[in-house]
Amino acid sequence: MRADHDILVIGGGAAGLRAAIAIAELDPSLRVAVVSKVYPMRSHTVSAEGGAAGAFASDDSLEEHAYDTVSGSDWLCDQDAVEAFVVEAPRELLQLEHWGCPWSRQPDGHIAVRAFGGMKKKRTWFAADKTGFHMLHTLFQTSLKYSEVARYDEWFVTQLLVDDGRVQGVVALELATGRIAPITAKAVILAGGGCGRVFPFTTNANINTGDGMALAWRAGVPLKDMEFVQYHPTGLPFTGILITEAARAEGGWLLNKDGYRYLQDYDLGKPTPEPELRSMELGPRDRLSQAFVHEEEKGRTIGTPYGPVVHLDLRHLGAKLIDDKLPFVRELCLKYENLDPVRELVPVRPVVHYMMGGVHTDIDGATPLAGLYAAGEVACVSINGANRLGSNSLPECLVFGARAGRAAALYAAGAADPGPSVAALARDEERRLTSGLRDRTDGRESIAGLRTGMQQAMEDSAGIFRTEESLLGGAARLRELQERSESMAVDDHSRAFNTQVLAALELSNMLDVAEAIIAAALRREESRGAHQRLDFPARDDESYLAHSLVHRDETGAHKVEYLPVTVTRWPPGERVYGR
Amino acid sequence: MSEPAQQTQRPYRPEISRLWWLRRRSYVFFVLRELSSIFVAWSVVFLLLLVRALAQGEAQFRAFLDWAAGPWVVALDVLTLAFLVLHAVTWFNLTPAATVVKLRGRRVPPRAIAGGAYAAWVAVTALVVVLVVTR
Amino acid sequence: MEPVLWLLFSAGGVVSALFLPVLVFLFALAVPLGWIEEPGRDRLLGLLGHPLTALVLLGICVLSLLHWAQRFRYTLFDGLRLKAHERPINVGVYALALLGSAAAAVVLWQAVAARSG
Amino acid sequence: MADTITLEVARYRPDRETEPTVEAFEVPLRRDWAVLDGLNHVKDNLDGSLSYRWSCRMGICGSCGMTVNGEPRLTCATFLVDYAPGPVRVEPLANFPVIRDLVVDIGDFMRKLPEVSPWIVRGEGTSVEEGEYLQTPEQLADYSQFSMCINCMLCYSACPVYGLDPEFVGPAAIALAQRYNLDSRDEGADVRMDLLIHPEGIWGCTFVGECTRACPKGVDPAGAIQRYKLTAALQSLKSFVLPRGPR
Ligand SMILES: Cc1cc2nc3c(=O)[nH]c(=O)nc-3n(C[C@H](O)[C@H](O)[C@H](O)COP(=O)(O)OP(=O)(O)OC[C@H]3O[C@@H](n4cnc5c(N)ncnc54)[C@H](O)[C@@H]3O)c2cc1C
Ligand code: SF4
Ligand code: F3S
Ligand code: FES
Repeated sequence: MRADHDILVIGGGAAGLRAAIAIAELDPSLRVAVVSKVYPMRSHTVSAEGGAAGAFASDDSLEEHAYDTVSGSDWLCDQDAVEAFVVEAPRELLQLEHWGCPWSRQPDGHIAVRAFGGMKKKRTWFAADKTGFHMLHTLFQTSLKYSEVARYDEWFVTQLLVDDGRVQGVVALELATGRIAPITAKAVILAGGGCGRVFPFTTNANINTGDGMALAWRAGVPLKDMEFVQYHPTGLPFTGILITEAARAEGGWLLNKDGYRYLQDYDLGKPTPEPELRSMELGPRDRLSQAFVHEEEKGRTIGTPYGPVVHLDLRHLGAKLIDDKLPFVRELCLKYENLDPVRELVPVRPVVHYMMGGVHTDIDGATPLAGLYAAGEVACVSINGANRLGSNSLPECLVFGARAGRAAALYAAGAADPGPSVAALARDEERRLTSGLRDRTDGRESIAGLRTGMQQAMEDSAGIFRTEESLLGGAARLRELQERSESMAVDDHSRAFNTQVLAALELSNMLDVAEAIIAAALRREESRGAHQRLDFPARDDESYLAHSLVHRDETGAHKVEYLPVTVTRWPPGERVYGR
Repeated sequence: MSEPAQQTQRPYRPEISRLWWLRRRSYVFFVLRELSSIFVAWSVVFLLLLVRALAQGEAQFRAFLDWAAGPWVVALDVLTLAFLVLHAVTWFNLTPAATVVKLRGRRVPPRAIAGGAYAAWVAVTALVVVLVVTR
Repeated sequence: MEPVLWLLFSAGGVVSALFLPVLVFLFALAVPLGWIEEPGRDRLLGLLGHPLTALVLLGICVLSLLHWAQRFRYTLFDGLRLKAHERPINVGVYALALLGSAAAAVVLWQAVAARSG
Repeated sequence: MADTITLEVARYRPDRETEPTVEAFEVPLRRDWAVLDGLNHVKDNLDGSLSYRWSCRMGICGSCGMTVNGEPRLTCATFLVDYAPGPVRVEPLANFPVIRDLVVDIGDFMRKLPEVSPWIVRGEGTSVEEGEYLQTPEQLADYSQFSMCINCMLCYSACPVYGLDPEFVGPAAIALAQRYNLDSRDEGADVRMDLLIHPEGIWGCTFVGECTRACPKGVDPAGAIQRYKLTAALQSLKSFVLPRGPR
């Protein structure tokens, strides 16, 4: 049987599109396709605001970008990956420039860079404050140039076809018609994005349900460092809409209910009128979010119907700077909070934002399963370790998207076509989706109810601070939800654009991912980066300078193992900010 | 293995009625704007009739003026004037959207372009009035 | 073809917007209704039959008619959903506009002749 | 303020019905609820079979466009209180075939988009190693407005010409062509011109202007099209006068 495609990319975000273009450029005769559950330009990358880091300015160096990333990760990243990353990031950003990305410029026409949290130098490229939007549309429009890149728009992948120890394609559901079909390929690249939706309050889009992580995990690929969930310190209450870190990089202040710049109380440096790199408001996200919780405990936050908030103060920046550098922030505040940051304080609170962990890959995006690659937020290479620095993720999508694309192309050239058992596997999956789900009439549990239960369990047990007790409670609640989810109520049995079936599939994916997060968090008895255990408040390099790997054991349960991190040039040290 | 999409699953394509432009106020306005062209054409015809009468002689000119002062013709011409003003105003308002003028590398603000168009209108009007009315 | 027709339409749009309102106001309302003192045939012929004025008027007439032709045919296409009859409509409106233009030339020429004769 | 509001939602289930019907739902009326929050309330609590698209709920992914009380809107950026006391009518975007409930088929746009070459066209030569193409903030400003398009299709839904003649390339695609034409790094204006000067390209547009009024991102496709017409017309005039001259 001839494969439908040489390489199939799951996901049309920055990582997926970059991979597809890399393959098309490498060898136009390769048959590559992108399958995405939304039209590519709707992918979540579109929401990224602040920017993309790449050492490029004359006063900057690759070494410094690497060091900031390593220390930002609390030494949990793989340093060989970081070194490759910092070298290739500026090249990738330049490549995007050549493809038409409207990067903001200096008066003389050169690329402009801005400061970002945890970075010692100004090295974040930006396109006003719609960086992800411009990057994604540039990539998507550029990808149209390569007519050999086929697309399956609005197809939802439900399973990886694995046989004979290698990936041979996927089964997917065409949303418009309800058709279920195998799409075979010699190699598959997972670029399915993050999983913020397992939490109730998140900046992530509705589509970020961790599908890619669940697909890989069920196919026997371990998930790495899942306990590290990044909270962003400044989300708008209720909607969770992100106020980009750039707002603080341009000079915004965080104030508690007394109008006091409280970060100075948390070992993040002294307040200065001008923003200072790696200090105060420009400290790393984990530390800022943790400081918020302490302020809340001291009763110094402001109560609102949507929970406690602090204030982001941009008023002193003035209308002109805000309109030039942060127009989208102003637009979002006006449209969604009905307030004008030029004159008013913006209420903000920490919000789940980014998944450091993901599908375990090597430095070329290869997973332990032959033929399966992963890149972008779905993957864990890892350059982010215990805490991702703002603006490292977009370039990560580019660098490792391209790498995974090239590696998959190389693999596909020598790989065999799919074997005969694929059809049978696909038939089983189709049965599971139709008689087992869409056509079923005996379900009782409401999908929305289960989802709310899961999100609440995650917030209560695996939030900014965790304990063994909270995590055990969460694990038990998730177990119960998993069991109840066996009987999800589906009352829409139609084929055309059945979003209820979609919601059910996404919920199962999220439950598996949520359990992985809890399992990994329970095992790591230390505090590092975004993983803060109140019962183990110190970092413990002796036992835990290692990646957690959550496997699926024979019974389908989550099993945790450890893999040492790769250290090349920067031995573990203390993370200091503001000094 | 994938079953063909069921025959019953057809996207719905609504019919568009001939009166689609009554659906929204802005569409009605648009159609009125487009209809102004008829009155532009009528203005030309009227002016040519006037010139022809002038050329033919005093009697024909008088007859033309009498005809033009008749109630139906006056009503039509009032309507014509209204549509011409609509045409002029919409035209000048849209001018800046279609033209980008740059002066020393800076884009002339749209308001200035529209302002220029209105100024030209005033100037032309004044010129014509002066030519016709003053002795 | 389309670009040229559009340019002429635009030129006609400008010219008709600038000139027609005042001309219609003066000659279709103000003069016949006696709002202003009637200038008299000689003076009017002296003005409108002047070769330069006649030339300007010819330009206004021709461009305005071409403006009408383009707009009117699209009004028929879209407003009355007659796109199916595109060809005959196109031929019809432009034939009329050209006919009108020729008539304008003849009439204005007569005026010039009458003035000098 | 009443504490609920009625949503009159268009339903269309192709395997059950041959044309759309309307179903009314009572949803909470909260100050900060967008129309989309109302729909989500319906889906989670009242009728799980209601289908519509959404994702970012911050006005940037472009997927939640629907017709709200007759106007094309992003439902994540349109607030229920602005329609109090209601009812609020929610229908799929006009001018597109309806797949199901509030979901329309935008395949037509997706096919047209590549036809206008929305990517940088440039002769051989400069490699990434040689650094960036310089572009001053002023040059950036020349096209940045047209680069803001989120492909939400509200302009297509508002444009009567597109409704009448689906062959018309339409506002957003032309605005995107213009976005690249005006980019100082691009050299593809001629290629794009050839693709757009056919009758269903730019000339179909009669400057209704509704596209610009509907656009939630201030793109001004109407302006883009008119400017494009002017350039195209002058250019073909030039090639008419100088048949073999520079184009
Ligand atoms: C509000 C916000 C602001 C951010 N700002 C920044 C920033 O300033 N700088 C920075 O570096 N990072 C930022 N990030 C993080 C960054 O945007 C993301 O990590 C990155 O965009 C992820 O890209 P991706 O390509 O991995 O995935 P995505 O863009 O999320 O794309 C995932 C793709 O996978 C597809 N997919 C998923 N599941 C399936 C399935 N089952 N079947 C078929 N297809 C599927 C989706 O359709 C989609 O096309 C921000 C994140 C958020 C939430
Ligand atoms: S031009 Fe505006 S309305 Fe049209 S698709 Fe783009 S953003 Fe939407
Ligand atoms: S509404 Fe349509 S007709 Fe033109 S100006 Fe906009 S595309
Ligand atoms: S949900 Fe993304 S634009 Fe409304």
